[in-house]
Amino acid sequence: MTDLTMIDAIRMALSRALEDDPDFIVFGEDVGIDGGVFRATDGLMQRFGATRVRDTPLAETVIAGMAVGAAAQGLRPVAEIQFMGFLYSAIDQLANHAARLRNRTRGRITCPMVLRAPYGGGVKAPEHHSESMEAMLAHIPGLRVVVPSSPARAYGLLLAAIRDPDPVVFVEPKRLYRALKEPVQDDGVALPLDRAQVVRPGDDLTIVAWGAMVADAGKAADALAERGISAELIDLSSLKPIDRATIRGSVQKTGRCIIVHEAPLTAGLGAEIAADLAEHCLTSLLAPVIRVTGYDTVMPYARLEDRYMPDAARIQASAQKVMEFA
Amino acid sequence: MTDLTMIDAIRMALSRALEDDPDFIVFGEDVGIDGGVFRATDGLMQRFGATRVRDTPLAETVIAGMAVGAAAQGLRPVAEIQFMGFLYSAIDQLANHAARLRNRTRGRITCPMVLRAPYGGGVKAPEHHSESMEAMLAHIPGLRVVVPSSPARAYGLLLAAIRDPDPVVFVEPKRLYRALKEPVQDDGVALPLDRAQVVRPGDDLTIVAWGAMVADAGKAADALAERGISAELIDLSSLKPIDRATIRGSVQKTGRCIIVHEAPLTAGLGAEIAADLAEHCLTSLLAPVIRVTGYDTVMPYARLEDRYMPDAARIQASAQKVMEFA
Amino acid sequence: MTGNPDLCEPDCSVFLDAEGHPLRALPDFAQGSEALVALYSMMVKTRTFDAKAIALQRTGRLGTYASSLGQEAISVGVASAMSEADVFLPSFREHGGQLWRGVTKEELLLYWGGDERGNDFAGPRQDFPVCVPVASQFPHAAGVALALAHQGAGGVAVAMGGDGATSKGDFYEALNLIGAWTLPAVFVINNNQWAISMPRAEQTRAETLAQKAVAAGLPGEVVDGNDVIAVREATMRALDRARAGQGGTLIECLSYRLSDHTTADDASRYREDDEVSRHWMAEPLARLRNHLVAEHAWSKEDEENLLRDSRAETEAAAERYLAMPPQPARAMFDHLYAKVPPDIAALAREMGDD
Amino acid sequence: MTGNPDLCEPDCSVFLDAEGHPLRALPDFAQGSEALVALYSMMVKTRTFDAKAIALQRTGRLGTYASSLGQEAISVGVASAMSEADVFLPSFREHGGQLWRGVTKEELLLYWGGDERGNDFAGPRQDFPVCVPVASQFPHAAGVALALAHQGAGGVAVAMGGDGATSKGDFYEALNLIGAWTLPAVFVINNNQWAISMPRAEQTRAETLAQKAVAAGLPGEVVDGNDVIAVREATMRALDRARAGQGGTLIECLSYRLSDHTTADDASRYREDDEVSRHWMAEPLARLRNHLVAEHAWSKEDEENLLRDSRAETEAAAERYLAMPPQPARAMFDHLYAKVPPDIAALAREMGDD
Ligand SMILES: Cc1ncc(C[n+]2csc(CCOP(=O)(O)OP(=O)(O)O)c2C)c(N)n1
Ligand SMILES: Cc1ncc(C[n+]2csc(CCOP(=O)(O)OP(=O)(O)O)c2C)c(N)n1
Ligand SMILES: [Mg+2]
Ligand SMILES: [Mg+2]
Repeated sequence: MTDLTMIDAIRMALSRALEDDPDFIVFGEDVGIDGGVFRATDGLMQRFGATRVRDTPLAETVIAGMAVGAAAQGLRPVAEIQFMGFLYSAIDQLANHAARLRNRTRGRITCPMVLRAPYGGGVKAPEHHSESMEAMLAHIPGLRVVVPSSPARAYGLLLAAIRDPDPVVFVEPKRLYRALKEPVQDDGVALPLDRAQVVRPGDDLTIVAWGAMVADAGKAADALAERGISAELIDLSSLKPIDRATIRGSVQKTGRCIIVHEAPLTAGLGAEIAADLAEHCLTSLLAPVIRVTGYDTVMPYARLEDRYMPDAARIQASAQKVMEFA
Repeated sequence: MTDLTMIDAIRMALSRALEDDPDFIVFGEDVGIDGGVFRATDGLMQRFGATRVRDTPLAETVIAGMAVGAAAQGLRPVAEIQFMGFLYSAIDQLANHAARLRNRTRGRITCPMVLRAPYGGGVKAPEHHSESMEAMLAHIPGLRVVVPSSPARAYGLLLAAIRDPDPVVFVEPKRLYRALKEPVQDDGVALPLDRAQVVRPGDDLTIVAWGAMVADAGKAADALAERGISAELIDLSSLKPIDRATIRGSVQKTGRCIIVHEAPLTAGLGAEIAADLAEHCLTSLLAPVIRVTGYDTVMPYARLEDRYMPDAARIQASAQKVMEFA
Repeated sequence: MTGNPDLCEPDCSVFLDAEGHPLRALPDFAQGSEALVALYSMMVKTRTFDAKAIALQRTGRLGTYASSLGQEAISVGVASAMSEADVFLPSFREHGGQLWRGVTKEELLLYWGGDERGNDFAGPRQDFPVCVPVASQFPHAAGVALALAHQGAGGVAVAMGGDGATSKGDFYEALNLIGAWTLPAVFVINNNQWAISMPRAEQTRAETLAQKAVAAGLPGEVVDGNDVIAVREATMRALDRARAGQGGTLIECLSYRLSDHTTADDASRYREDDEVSRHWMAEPLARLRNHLVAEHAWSKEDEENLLRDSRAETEAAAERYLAMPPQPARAMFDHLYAKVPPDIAALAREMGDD
Repeated sequence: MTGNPDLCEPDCSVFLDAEGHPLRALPDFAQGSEALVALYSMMVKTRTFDAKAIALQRTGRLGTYASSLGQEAISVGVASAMSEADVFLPSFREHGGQLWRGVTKEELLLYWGGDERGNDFAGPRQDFPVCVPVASQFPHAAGVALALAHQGAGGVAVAMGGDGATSKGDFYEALNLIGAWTLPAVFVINNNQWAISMPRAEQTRAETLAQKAVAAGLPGEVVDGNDVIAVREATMRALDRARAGQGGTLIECLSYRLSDHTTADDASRYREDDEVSRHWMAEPLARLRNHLVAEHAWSKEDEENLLRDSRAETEAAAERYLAMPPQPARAMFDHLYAKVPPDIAALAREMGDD
């Protein structure tokens, strides 16, 4: 078992899928000889050949639509969209086709495809390169949306996504690609796709986060612990479907909840979780549910990016507000 | 003042805009000689000429992108997307450009455009013709999203959208196009764009709805009134930005809230409203906030459509549940 | 020269003129009468089906329907050239091709009647259902072709769309991709001269739609779409190329939409009756029938039998369709995912069995 | 024949060969030396700017940057043909064209340094900022052209993109639209042979990118993009056509990306040094300099002065850029809407002035 970065873990999962089954194929812009702009597919073309790991022309609609057709006809495509900001052109194929093919053919044609896309801020990338639009995807019935928060989670969740019989958009927090290492075993074991993970148990308040925000929330939880506040941290992991039971259970215990995401506040996925609590856990709530999110504005360019991103300090401040509520 | 249907009122607003200012232009598929598939532009080409009311090739990306360019260069385009199910191809242009041009140029280039699209179910249209994806649009910072609930509201809100200096997606509940008539005056008076409308005052519970659901909610409110329950009905009208003050004020008074929309539950816009209440009105809430929505599945084909759509009965049942909560 | 009025394309492939006279030697398959009678019969059945579907819609028993009146030769010709293992990806006006491939009339009626079960046809299990978002089937065809190439059994993906579809980005992206990757795919355009109210001439400044293939470095060909022999022959050549590993082809079939766009449309708002009447002179059924009659391969009696059988089959299918109860409401959740999530399953249970 | 190695296109327009020898009579504007010296100077300034930008990026003082090394002749040539009232819609590799149009180096650095104020340039107020989502600027150009046509003052929209951009639906939809509506627009492709790691040959099976114009029924033309005279001359003709109401043109400029894709890229992973060296032989600056020197219109001293001035200007701009404090955080809300909604305004107030 070696210490791996998230990008290494992703590559390891892709390798294993390609090894396991000749029907798995990988395509996208620059995934071949270049190994992907983040190196997620580094060496895979060399190892598995240029028909199984293949560069596409620069055309996101056909990348997504081709994945639909290939999956329908028996291949298991894992396609890459280079950045989530360029995934908008693929939404039509996702919403109108990938997510519906099973339903509209009553199960005759299915769509076991994965669309990978790096998302989120924190690396001061050029404009349109730091988007977090997972909430839009999570609104599409029939789609799965999955996000890892660590190298090991990335390996297990990506394997699960790849093996799932339905279309999955796998969004990768690019800020974590190389930010930390952890031991990851190449054991081919997939994690469950539809389960949130309690990263850290606690009693006083629940923090729900995903992707890169889990680490920030963890830091906030550390700081809170020093002040005697015990936060339970949940890594949502599956943004669609949502593991409502785990969140409700936690909030029924703690009575307080904070939700953290990078995407803008309004109509972000945090709203769904808060709304679920407002319906199903109202009587357990001891304090307002606060969302700590990107602001309701266009993500600023690099110079102001830090001021836009939620961080441990903002999470902690909101947690304290929630704890002091009376 | 004559009694008009919503489609007539929309046409009247478009006519007035075209009359008022030579920079207003209308384009889209079949908006010319055919007058639009719903007749929203009936007669306008004949009256204002084929350069101002113009049929486009079948290409939604360039319809939206051309609107951006035309607006940036001083025209006031009002473009039509024939059905919301075909708007996905326009999202890239909306999110990456229309909604940001002002911000990213620090106000140098603006984007005063309107994209009209019929939305919603209830008319047993072919598949992909009954979508409600307003929540996706409402997640995009810099965009405005507006929806009318009656002929008079359509006239006033569309005029406001057309005159607004920012990009507006104007989504029209097609089920209401011809469902009812009301007096509409062609007075050129725009309604405020960012204000929810209290359609019917009440004390016991707040119902928030938009588009065609306002009528269903109204019917439910009638039925509730007969049982002595006084519902305050709010027509959200502006889905982005949201008039949070009006909703909060109402719920602070009534203590109970139900939100109604056609779109699927998860990550629908109802979540945002419920989440806002869970943060800002928690202590006022006497009962869980319930969302009465389309189910979390692909909208079924015509034969089961009625079973999917929220209706007065479902709203009423939820209202009763909320009233009986203890 | 084509047999169609107003549609003179210099390099249009055609075998029978509008009256059904051969303009040159017919291809092998059209030498005897058997294949042609089969093609003719399916075109007649398609037209009969269309008429019934419209009647059902007019009486509130079917949803909005897109007639293929006058364009029967295109999808029937295309489908007749395909082998069973090929994959057909239709738009919404290819009833004839679907019927040829083995989808039943009842299944088609179910689909157009607003019931997902119509897409679960017993026939060609790998074929795609009707595609409503214009041109979005072309990217699928690229993917299907990729899979077929991977499988190595010589299958070809055949996608169809309208003249309007050639303006949409999906079409170009997919065309470029099947070119770049040399995939076994054939894209067939039913150029019926109208996209709802937009005439072909306004859709694009390109003189032909076939020439759009140049953008992808692929061969493009114009065919008289009212001559089923020409359609089938061009498709056969394109399929051969694809099977030989030479990649994709774009085929533009010139035809004319003799009906309204759909039952929700009123074409008299935007086009002249004259134009329609003129195009009736070149419609594909009479053309082939004239040829068969001239070849003594078709009699008045044959015609009567065929019409009677077509109607009877269609009526029987319609009756079965009308007798079919809708799915229970909870069926809307049955195929959302392979594994239904717990909250959805609970909802379905709540709904019960009706 | 082009002056570029490996880029032999039969119908490529070129005036100077790779060594700077005229291959045929030069166009009027290139008869005297004045215009050519201006073009040469701007190309040199662009290259100097590129080098500085990369240096700033390497030392953490600028964001990811896309160099235009070796392609300076394209956007400078295009911009030099435009009139002030035309509208330029660049992609992200057209620094030279932006500088020619009047955007300042400081503004460009601000943009690439991650500050929106760089897009609020004092120069051509109607020009679009850099467009990062590939090909999405072409639909804007269609809209700008529509507005310009409406205004009737003879303005033309000129959009630029890369070889990769020609695979994207946006490009085709916009091209088809400017064709169908006969709009005054010129689309210029910088075919620098690479889209990050994808070589031109794999992007499409089309022999030229210019031939993609055929899909829209528009004229397409291949130009040696390392010959600024050819670029300018072709653009002038296309602008004339547009102003005369004859509609759009697609111009493919053959060139080569001598640098990495951006500062975030390492091209040695996917292409041979040899190929790059070979293309250095055809680069546009030496070519024009050789010609000017041969015409006695350029001296060693001129060259030294130009280089010195270019560097000084660039250094001064960089210093002003570096000295510029970032906007206060609340500026992220200032231009979200014309009228800031109350909750946003409250947020901005909370943030205060830093
Ligand atoms: C992407 C998309 N936009 C709009 C529509 C609405 N619509 C349905 S058919 C049609 C015209 C199609 O014309 P064409 O491609 O020529 O096919 P035809 O109907 O003539 O067979 C339109 C605009 C749609 N279905 N999909
Ligand atoms: C729609 C979209 N997809 C992907 C990207 C990421 N990306 C940026 S530049 C580039 C390659 C562009 O190649 P080309 O069009 O040839 O322009 P060049 O960079 O060579 O100037 C890619 C894939 C993007 N910016 N936009
Ligand atoms: Mg058509
Ligand atoms: Mg390039």
